[in-house]
Amino acid sequence: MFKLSDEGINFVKKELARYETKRSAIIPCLYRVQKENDGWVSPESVSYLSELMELPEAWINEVLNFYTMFNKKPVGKLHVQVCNNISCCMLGARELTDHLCKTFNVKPEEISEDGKITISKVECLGSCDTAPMMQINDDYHENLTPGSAEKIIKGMLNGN
Amino acid sequence: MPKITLNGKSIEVADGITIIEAYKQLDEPIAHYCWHPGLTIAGVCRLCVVEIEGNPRLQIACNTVVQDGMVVNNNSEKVKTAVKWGLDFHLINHPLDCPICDQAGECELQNQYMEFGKYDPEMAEHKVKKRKVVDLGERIVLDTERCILCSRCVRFTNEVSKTNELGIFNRGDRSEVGTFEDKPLNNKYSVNTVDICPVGALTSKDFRFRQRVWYLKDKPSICTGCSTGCSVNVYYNEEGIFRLKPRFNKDVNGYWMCDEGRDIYKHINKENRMVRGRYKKDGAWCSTLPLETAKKAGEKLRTYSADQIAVLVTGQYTNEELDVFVNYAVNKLGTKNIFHWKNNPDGWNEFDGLLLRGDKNPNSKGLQKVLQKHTVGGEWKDLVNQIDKFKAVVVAGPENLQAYPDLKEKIGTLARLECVVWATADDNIAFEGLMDFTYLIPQKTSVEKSGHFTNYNGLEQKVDVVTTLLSDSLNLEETVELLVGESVDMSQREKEDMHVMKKNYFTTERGRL
Amino acid sequence: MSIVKKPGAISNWYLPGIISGMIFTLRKMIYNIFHKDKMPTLNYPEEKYEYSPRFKGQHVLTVKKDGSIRCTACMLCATNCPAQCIKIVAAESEDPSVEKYPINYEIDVLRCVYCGYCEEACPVDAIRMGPEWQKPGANGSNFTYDIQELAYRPQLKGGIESRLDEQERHDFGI
Amino acid sequence: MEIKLLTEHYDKKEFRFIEGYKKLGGYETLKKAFSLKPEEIINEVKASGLRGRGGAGFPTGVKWSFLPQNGEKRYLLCNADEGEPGTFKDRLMMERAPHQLIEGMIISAYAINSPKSYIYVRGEYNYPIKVLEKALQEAYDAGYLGKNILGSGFDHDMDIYRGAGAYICGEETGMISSLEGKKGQPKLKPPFPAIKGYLGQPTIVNNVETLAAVKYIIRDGAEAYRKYGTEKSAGTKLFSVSGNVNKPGTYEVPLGYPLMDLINNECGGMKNGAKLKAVIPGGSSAPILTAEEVQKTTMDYECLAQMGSMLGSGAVIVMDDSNCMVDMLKVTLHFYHHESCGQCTPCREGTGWIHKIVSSIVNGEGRLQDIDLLEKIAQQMMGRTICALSDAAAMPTLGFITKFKDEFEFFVREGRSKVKEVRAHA
Repeated sequence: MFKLSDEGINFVKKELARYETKRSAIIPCLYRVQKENDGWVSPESVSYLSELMELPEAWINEVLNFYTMFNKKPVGKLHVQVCNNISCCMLGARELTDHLCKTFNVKPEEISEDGKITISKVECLGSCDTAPMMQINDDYHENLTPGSAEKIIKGMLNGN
Repeated sequence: MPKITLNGKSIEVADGITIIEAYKQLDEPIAHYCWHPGLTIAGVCRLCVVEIEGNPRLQIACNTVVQDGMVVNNNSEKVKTAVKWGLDFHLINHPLDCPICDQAGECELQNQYMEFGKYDPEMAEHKVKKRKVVDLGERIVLDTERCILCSRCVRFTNEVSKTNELGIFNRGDRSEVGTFEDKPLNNKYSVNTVDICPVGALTSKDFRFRQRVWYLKDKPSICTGCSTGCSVNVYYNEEGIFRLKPRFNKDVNGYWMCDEGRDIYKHINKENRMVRGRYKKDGAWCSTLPLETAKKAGEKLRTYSADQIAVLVTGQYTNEELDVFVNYAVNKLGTKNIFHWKNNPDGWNEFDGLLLRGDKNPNSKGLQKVLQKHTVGGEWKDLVNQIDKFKAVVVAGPENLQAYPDLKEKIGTLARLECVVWATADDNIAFEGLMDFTYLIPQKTSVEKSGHFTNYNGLEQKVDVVTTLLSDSLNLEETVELLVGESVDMSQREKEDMHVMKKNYFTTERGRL
Repeated sequence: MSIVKKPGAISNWYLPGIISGMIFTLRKMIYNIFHKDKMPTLNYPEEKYEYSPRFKGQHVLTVKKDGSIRCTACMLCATNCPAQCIKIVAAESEDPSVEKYPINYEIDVLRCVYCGYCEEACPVDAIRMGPEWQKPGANGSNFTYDIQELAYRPQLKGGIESRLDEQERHDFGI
Repeated sequence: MEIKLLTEHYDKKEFRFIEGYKKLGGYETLKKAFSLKPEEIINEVKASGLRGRGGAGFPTGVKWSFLPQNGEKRYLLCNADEGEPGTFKDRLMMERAPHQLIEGMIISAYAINSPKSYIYVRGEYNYPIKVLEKALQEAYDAGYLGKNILGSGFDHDMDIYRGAGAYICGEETGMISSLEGKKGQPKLKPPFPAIKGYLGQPTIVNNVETLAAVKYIIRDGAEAYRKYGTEKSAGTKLFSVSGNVNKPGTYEVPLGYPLMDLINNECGGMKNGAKLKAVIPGGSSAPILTAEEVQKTTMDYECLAQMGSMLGSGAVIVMDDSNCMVDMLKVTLHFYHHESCGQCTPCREGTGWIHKIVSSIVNGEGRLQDIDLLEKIAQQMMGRTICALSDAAAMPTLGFITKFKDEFEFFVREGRSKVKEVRAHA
């Protein structure tokens, strides 16, 4: 059973009071839940949040399912999101994704067996001048080649 | 009052209404799914497009307020093409499993495609597959694949029932309507979502697969589930009654009705009814025609003096019946001991804020009026207080026994009397507890008789005969006439009983070759 | 139609006609004894005539690959039936991809006029009319065929499989 | 020639913090603004000819004057949900000059008399959000936000709202829905947000660049701003150039600047000296321009509209002749299919449909009639929906097909690309 930390509960209370409507706090609170729930939002945590925020579960679930930055499935410790939009594709983003998937032996959007990495293809991340690029957890890594991307990820995996 | 021209016809409409309402007022055909007069405007199906003179872009009629002098049409080629393609967009991911779908026959997608469609599908790609047959609680089954995402049901739960269970999750053509984690949709008005669903995405478990809708006829009536008296349409055929749907009535129920009210057809159907009149003699039940039972009961009843007879009456009969009944009881039977039996006196005035009321009788107001007219009437507790005084009781019992959960207990009390004459439409195991000289007289139900019901608000509403399920049963008027010894002419009775058998009932009638 | 009688004495004599008839019969009989294979008549009911597969005779309910019944209980056949001889009771299936199936499907063949409208109305190729054409019965109820009879009677050897597969369903957009 | 108006101090690190910003003339304009009446500011912005820099190019001053004069609480929203593929100028502006945006917003809020504003930043912009949050705190501490700003009697609160990854939230009513805590689905218009927006109150939504530009209009005056650009497209614009050029990046040039000059001078020409094939001038929803068309294109609203394309958010995607257009359309349509909010049927179903058709062409399963069908569908998707996402998917489809029909036909006939091998990606 998922529960937010005390700090998290305070955060939720603060966010509820921060905006003009309680509903506006759904996105920040979901971010918080995702952070405390190993990078994804589980159905139980939605029920929990619904009780905590006193908002219908359907509203929270609608928001959760609408936005792509909330993960509905467990993700690896490293969530590698490779931009697969037009500028990046022109400069080899798809080849890069294929290379990474092959190297780390995962399927796109799926978590690796050891739970360490998820590679997903995402839409434009607003860094087209430095294509191809990827986002690992919160940070951007730009001007990649398959080799350099592999090196970055390997470095981070070993650092863990 | 703006004056506008729709498809070349000029019409004067009320201020501030939308073009689609003007179209409805004029009864001109216009395609639409998401717009529903009882809900807010979503404007998402994009089918009600119209061409407004002076505007190069097609506008949607549901979100455009009329202005004086507007010239609008929806029969130009441009609009027709847009509607055709709009329907095609709706259909490209809609499974064409109409043979299975329970909505077929009353499906808006079918109807409107027949009327406005392109008839030349060009979709060659695979359809998006979604979840089918999702169980949403006691009453609803959801098929997300068939859903056209008009959001009517979502708006209903947000705006009318205010329970917020439903939502549209995910986005793009992956959008799915549903409840969170398939939690049950068990609010008291849930089946309204089925009514407003233009396609077969939400279906009622109760009605699902029981009949094809084209086998059903419908007639207007009044729901007898509670004192609100919602206007309904009764759907029936020769096999019985299958469902009730709300009928728009701006004074009473708007577009909606509660789930409880939808169940009242069950006690009207033959399976639960008292088909033959019954009386108990020497500890054994005998059954006769209703007419005969009433005659026998009358003979027995007239052996008692007026003071020994009590009359117990429920608000489940029409004004006309009650008027005659009370009149005969007072003037012919001569008793002043008439008691009003209420289903739950404690929660009598309960109201859930939308439609449901604690008074589960359609005509309590009408009954009170009649009792006042004759300056009689008491409560159940008054009857209990003086019960030793009485030898016989005439009960104008409830038509819907389910609404009276204390039935068994009440029967236990009445069994202390020597003679019980009970007019009832339904049969119930509790009647077994009654003693000798009990007469059970089968009654007609609200769909089998015409008359008026007075709702909680004093509004008199007419009901007409919808159909006849049991032609032998009596109404309360006839019953009381027989009780006081008058005769009733049964020769004018409609003879056709409903057929219990399905379509080919001929086989049983054929016999041996 | 009128009978034209040739006038004359000879035609009033019966014997020549009878004899020539006998000769004809005798000739055919002898021919048939030696050419048994060419004999046009059948020894009914030991021998039965096989109609072409296109003959619209006895109804068959087709089955799917797994042997379950193809019919989806849409009732279009019953609706279309001019003789009102089809009775279907639908039920919810356990399998969500099937959703609905008939728990009861009866055809009263004595009422049936073998018009073939049911076959035409069926959107899923679930009912066909086959070449079988007769089946005696001693009682009225023997002529009300149920699912067992319509889909799995011994002559069908486990049922006739409908061609309609998943790909075709997609092509039809079902 | 690059003109550094907004981007003047972007290279200086101290410009990101309040001390450095003030040293370089920051918040001086705010003082000037408070000496003016709100109407004067609106008139100045109107006179400057500033048009929305987010994509639609609606005149900003006119938008502000739509606000009803009924004393209702007004909101100012800054649209920093930069999702249009190819665009990255707002990120740069928030990272390099957060105070410039904040100052522009306070001036704008003062002009429209709004007590509360939100900066809606897309969720992926983690770093810009951190920069902005810090800057906001600095501004509060320095008294530029809060009660009675600089003794002017004007109160203003500003907050940051982090989106969560939905392109559609860049549409103004979608953003309002998202800010209200709902799905980011655009709302029906009318009523327009200036009448009924956030929580039913009058709301003005402007792009980051627009709001930042307001500062310079007030600082230098409308006339000075009009000096740049053309008659109808005044001012400078930040262009995000990406693709097959030597120096992709953000460049501020006056509107009306020739596209070829932008590619050749600012961006250092085509990468590896390859041949220019096509340019998408305004983000992926703008119809594509062929190499011939590019030669005579100047970057302003009118010229691009005349070419049948649009300036959009100023995202210039340059393609050389190694790119297969069928493949590029597939990538573009995948985006719109993925991002359609699912509200209006033509968009929800149409984006999926055309994406599937183009995918099947790329997979070698295309039929010749598919190309005509694509055109038909795209035409029926145009102008049929609440917001412009449907058009945004339909316009490039029509553009790609009409201008590179031979490539599509080749692909259908031969089952392979005319340009290079396109492999199926997992």
